[in-house]
Amino acid sequence: MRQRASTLLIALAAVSALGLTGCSTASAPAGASGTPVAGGTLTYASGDAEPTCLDPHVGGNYPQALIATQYLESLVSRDDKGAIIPWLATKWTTSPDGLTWDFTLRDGVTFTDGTPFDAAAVQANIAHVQDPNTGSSTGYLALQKITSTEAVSPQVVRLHLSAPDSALLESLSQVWVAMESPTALKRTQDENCASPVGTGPFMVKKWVKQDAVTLVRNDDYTQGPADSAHTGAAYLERIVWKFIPDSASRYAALQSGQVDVIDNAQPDTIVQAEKSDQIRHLDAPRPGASNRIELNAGKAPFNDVKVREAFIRSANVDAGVTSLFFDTTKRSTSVLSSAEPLAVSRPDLFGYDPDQANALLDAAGWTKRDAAGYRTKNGTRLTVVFPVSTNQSIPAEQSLFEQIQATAKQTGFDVKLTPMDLSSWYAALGENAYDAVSAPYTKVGPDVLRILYHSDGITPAPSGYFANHAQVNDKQLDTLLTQAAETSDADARADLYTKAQNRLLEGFYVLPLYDQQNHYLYRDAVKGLRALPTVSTPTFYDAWLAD
Amino acid sequence: MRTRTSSTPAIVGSPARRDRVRRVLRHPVLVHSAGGVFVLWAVATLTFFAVRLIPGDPAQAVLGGPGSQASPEALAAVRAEYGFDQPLFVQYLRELGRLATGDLGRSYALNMDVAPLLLAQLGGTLTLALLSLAVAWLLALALATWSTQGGRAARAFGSGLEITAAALPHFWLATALIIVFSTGLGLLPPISVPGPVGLILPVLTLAVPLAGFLGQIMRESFEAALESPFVLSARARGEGELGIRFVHVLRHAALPAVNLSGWAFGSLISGAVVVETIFARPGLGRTLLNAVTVRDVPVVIGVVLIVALAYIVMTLATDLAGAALDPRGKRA
Amino acid sequence: MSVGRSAGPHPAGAPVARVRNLTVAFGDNTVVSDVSFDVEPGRCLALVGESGSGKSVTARSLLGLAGAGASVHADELGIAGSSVLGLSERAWRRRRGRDVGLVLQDALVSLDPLRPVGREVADSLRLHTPLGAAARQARVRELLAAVGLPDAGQRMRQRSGELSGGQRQRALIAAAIALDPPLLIADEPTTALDVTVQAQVLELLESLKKAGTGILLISHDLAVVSRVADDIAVMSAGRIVETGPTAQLLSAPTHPITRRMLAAIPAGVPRGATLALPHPVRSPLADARNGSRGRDGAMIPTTATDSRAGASEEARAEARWDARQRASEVVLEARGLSKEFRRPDGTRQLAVDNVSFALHRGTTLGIVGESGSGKTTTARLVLALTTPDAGEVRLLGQPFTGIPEGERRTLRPAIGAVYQDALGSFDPRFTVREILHDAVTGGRPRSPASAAAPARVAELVDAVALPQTLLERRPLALSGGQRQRVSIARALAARPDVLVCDEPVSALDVTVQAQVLDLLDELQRELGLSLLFISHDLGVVQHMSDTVAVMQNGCIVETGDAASVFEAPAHPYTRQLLNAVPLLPAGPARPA
Amino acid sequence: MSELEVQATLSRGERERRRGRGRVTPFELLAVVVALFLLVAGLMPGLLAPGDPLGIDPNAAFGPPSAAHWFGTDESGRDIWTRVVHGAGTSLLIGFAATAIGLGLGLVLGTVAGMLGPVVDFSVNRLLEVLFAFPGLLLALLFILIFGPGVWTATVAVGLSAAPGYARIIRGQLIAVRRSAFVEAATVLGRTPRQLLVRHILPNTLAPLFVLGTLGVGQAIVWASALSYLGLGAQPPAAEWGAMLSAGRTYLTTAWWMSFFPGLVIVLTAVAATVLGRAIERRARYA
Repeated sequence: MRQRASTLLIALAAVSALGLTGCSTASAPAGASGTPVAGGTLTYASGDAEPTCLDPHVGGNYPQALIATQYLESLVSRDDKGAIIPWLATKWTTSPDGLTWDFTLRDGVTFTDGTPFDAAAVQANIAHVQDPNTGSSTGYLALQKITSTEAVSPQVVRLHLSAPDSALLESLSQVWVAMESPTALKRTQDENCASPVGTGPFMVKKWVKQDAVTLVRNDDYTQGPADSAHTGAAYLERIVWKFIPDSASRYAALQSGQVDVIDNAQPDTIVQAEKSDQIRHLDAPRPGASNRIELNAGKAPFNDVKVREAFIRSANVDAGVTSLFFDTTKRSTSVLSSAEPLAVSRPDLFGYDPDQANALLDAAGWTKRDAAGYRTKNGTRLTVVFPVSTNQSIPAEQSLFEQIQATAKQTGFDVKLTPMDLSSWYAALGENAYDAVSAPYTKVGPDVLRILYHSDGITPAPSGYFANHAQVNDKQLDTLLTQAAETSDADARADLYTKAQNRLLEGFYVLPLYDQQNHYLYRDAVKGLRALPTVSTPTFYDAWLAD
Repeated sequence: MRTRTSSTPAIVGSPARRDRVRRVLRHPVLVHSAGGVFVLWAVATLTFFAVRLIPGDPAQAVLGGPGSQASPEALAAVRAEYGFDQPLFVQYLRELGRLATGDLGRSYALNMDVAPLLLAQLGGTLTLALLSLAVAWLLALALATWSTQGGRAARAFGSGLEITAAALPHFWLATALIIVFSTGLGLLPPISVPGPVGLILPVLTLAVPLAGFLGQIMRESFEAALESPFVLSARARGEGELGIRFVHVLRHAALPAVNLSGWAFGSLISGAVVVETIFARPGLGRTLLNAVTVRDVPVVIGVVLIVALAYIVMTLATDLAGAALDPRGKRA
Repeated sequence: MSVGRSAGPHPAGAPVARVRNLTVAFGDNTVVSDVSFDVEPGRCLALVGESGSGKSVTARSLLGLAGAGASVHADELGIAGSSVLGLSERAWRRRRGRDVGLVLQDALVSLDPLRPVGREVADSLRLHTPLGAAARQARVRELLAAVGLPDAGQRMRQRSGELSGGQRQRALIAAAIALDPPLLIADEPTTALDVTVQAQVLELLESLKKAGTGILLISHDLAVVSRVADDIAVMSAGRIVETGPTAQLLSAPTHPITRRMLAAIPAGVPRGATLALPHPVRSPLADARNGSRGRDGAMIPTTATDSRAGASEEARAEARWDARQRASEVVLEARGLSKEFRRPDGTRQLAVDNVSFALHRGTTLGIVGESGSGKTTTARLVLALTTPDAGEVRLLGQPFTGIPEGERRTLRPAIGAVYQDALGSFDPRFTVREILHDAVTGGRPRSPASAAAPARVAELVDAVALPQTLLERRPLALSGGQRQRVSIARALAARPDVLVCDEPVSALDVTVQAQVLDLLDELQRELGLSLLFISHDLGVVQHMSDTVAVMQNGCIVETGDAASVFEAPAHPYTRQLLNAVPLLPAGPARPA
Repeated sequence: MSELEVQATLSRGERERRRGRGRVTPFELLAVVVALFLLVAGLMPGLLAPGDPLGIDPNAAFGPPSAAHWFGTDESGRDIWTRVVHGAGTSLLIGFAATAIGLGLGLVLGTVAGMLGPVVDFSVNRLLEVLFAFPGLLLALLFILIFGPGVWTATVAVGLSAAPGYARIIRGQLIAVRRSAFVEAATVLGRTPRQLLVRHILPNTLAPLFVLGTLGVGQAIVWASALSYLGLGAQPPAAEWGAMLSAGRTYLTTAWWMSFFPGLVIVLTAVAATVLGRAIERRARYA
């Protein structure tokens, strides 16, 4: 009962926020036309791989995030300006040294299995993510700095950190550390993977592997994140979450009305859809890193900054991005996604300039050309081994790589594109058998830079995985990133990240391409669909079907 | 009890009984079943050793591949749990023991037992394959019946149609069908939806090329049968063209195609890999392709075994059908 | 007999088939021209002619089944009293089976091998009568019993492959007469049947005739038709060249074709007498039809005889072949040969049971028996293609069985073979020249010794009277008689002492058969060959053999001098066989 | 020979002559044209398409068929006609190599089974049964799982999966020839086993293989393209038809020509192979 007033306030705040940002492309007009109708079944077709586990704590990839957004909730969320807003936690405070955080939890929330949501539940969740047996990677990294938890009261949970973490709230907003029922977590991992229990507007009803997950409405649900359009239970009665890997089939299914929403829409279909009045487009670039090619500075030839710059200058990216993506995305010159307010763009560094590239290569000693027209140095051909993960790079992106390959050839680079499955790709990375690579990474906030480019990230885990593919080993950069992560002062933090990004970009370690794409297409009859501004996953809480 | 002399009927009857036993032992169903068990064993063995050749650490695969950051302890635990630390032969025997009890092991990637997983997928694929086989049969028969009735032009047209159909790659045909019937005409769903409507396009995709193959074979025997003296005899009795075709020629034309149906079934399973992917239809083919891309060895073995089993049953069925159609027995 | 003619729809006494100036053409190719005849109820007209003479097409025109693309013209074409000219396919269907029945040769392929016999017989009933299934079954049972099939109830559930040859043919006749048609067309109904079965089938036709059915009998064998036909029409090159009552036509043939056919019948013709008369007419029609295939008929003109004389002269020069003075020498001997086979169902069958015989140099030993008597197995044993379970074969006094194949190979040139299926015995990739070249050079076509081969090949081709122009053909493009000649030439290549002939002429027309038999006879005389001559045809064996062995169920039941066996058969089985042989009613006027 | 048989033989001979020997049917003409085109494209692609199959031009991407680009352009502005022509070599090589592998393996297995006595025959037969229980694509997938995707793995995989079929046909043919009347006749003529094998059995067994191989090349190309389509065969930007088709399917709604033309040449090639194979067979049989 006490909660009601604050709930109302938050709801009001959300509405006003909406009013301010109504023209944003990232969020569809929620409840814009007509009166929401309750009921109906919505069919969602995902082009991503079917998750092996519906609990995003386990592992923690984007496909899991997509679906888990419908049945799990986080402590906090983010509005489309990048500001943290309340969700399961109504307010939070931090100690002056930044090592202790108190979260006040919303009252009267229960998991769909009846377990109450309280401080103990949060403790159990953090413990679950940090338990090595869970096998969490994304969530684990997000909560790395939490050393212990404490239930101050049933409604207040306290987190103790090893070091200040300016990214903590951003980390906690991600669905990979969302709250699950402690009772359910006590089951075996297989059971929990098959039907995780959260507090969200929908519940997992049935999962037919290799086919579809059926979600049903949680009738006891009261409210979403603070920027939701309504309160109470969701409108939709049921969501059928299908997996249709073939993009042409997926789009055809949307066209013919077999499915209502698809993700991973191909650029050409987006253009087509935008011309039609039957299909709508929701563009929600993922936060975190942009899509970029990372150059392996850990070994020849890219251990030479001149060669790195030469490669970047010889790659004609703009034309390709324009034609391949049909203007659905813009060329990026930043390491970070355009969804990140702190992203620094440097168009000056990434222009196509073959003359300069040639000059740089001459200066770097790659002066000779062999019969095929490739440059050589001491009899070695200027070869760039570029393993491409077919699971992670969409066709248009692979085509872009081919175009880069073709333009770089003119300067004398022999780019060897080798498409491979995920497992082989990881293996190639683990063996350091690459000169260039493109790997997406999604994380809310600029702290992603620390994960990707701090020299700690060069040391491979026992499995051989490491995040610093560019093998950037720059003490100054390390310092900047560590400081930024521990600074809670917004301006100081922004300054540090700007410096870090400039340093990174000027070192020519990465060739930014464009934002990580996240395009959803949906039938016109689907109303009120929007993407959560955390990791840009769609939420169907406010959605309803007009037919 | 008195010892019976050799002249007693019971003893006299024993060679007959032996004959009967021999006959039973030579009964096609029994012979096939014994052969089938052998084939299953061999398939399991072959696959078991073949998948050991797959590069990469199986324990790593269990833990989600090289990207999963598994700890050495976890890897060791998995190795012990799955017996990867045992000598190969011991692993093999264990595997056989498990398979013999119907336990297909546990999927590395899907976190569930393989047997129930595949059992759930089997129905879809079998429906698809058997329906396609039936439709292919109908198409081939209809074309052969129709085109052998016409003149040379009709025959050439029929034959050309068959050759072209047989040359159509599944993935291309599927695309064409989707464009025409879903995107263009909006008649049929481009993905598999529950119910018979969702089956039409996948079944057509599989059936048309197969009909081309079967049709070529049927046409040959159809034309040969049409020229045989017994057809002349039947005509002389006043049998009409339809009667000739359905009462007499059909059986003869069907025989070689029936005998090929075992093979055809196998090729349908191959086609199902493509078709299930394109039409987003749950089934063994799609499961297999997924398992191959993520190196989910137990699922691969499971699919291979189930397909082999289905193939064996199918071969038995076609042999029996062939024997029912043609009781003359096989000529060597 | 219950299958007799009931009161037919047509006026009594009127012909059941009336044909006036029938002409049938396939495109520009006229295969039947101006053929006219009547078939009277209760009488049998036989259309007799060689292959390609147009007799089958004539017969099928009466069923509206002349074939796709046939243009049929006639002044009159009537069946059962009404014209069938210009009938629609639909109208034809109503009349086929009801007004006219057809019996084809070889019921194994003329009855649907996949359907129970009873269904085949019931077809006409199903198509033309409103009878229910049960009534049809009852009628089928009656019919099968009427044509003399024992256990009709069981037979009707069997398929044609499960019946014996005679049973099949009876079933086929039953199917044709199911509706009691006034006209029955029998196209070579007894070809490929054993003599005793042949006799039974002819008897059945005879009884149908007596019951009032008009029969049009098609055959190449005058001896066969002489048993049932009241009238005979001889066809050649699409025309009827001679026609008349059977007795008259056989005793006083006027047309050379008729005489040639009569002369070709070997039964009763003395050993050594020529059977084949030169072909009187070179038919442009037939040549056009056969295209490039060539014909036997055109094979024996004088030029061929000339070359044959030349060849035999050279052959005589071969000392080894000149064996007349050693006539008493045994060249091939079988002692107590036995061979058992396992049937598919696991039971055993004694195919050859303690068979012994001796073949003397320069003579012919004829082995005669019906299908399944073990003749062919005996031939295979003699050729050492099968190992005997007991007994042995001696060739030129040396053991030929019981030794390794490598050792036997040195003896193989002394024995040659001619098979029933000549075509199958040739490597399909080889031309006639290659076949003979291979035989002459012993399978080493490029050996140094092969220099003389072309000459020898030419010599062989001459010896069997094959035109040199056929050398570049493949056997598939040859006629049956030509193939058999190639087969004989090949067998002679190694200058054998013994020739094993396993049914060498049973797939040939009577006239062609006559030529091949004459050839063998002549070669034997000229080369001093010893022949082991195996046939189911008593007439042929009688004509060819010095000594005869009669086989039944794997045993030789009677053996002896040909003359005595045929004139005074001792064994009842021999007598039975002899009685069944179709003979011409009276010794026709044989040309000298 | 009876009237009936002569009739039958004649009519069949006549029919075959009418259909085959003398006259070339329109189908066969088309097949010859396609085969000639493929041959030229495979050996001298530059003659038909002088451009660079890998040459990109992002500004000309997704161009529909036009006078400048007969088959249109792909997502990187590459000319599809050029790629189709240059892809012929790869696709034909895959088709021929896979068929050669399949036939070679089938020949070894089939000959071993047909020649080395009943025990070997029994064993090889069981082995074939086992291999048959792996449907083609399944065997190929397993092979690719072990050796990784790529053109050559796909080629070998397709060849492997075709081998049991060839082996069975060869074995059957071998046994039929060995038991044939003409081999017996040659035995009676005193031929040694070696002579029988070299002069009669092998030539008659192997002759049909040529036809079988021709038919097989078409199917091998289709199956290899299926593997490329699944992303397990040739890899882009290689100008291989299956891979092109696969890439084109992504842009199905905007650029149908990207998947239509590669698919068309695959179908045409397979049809041509079948028609040619049958034409050769008929001429060989009735020559």
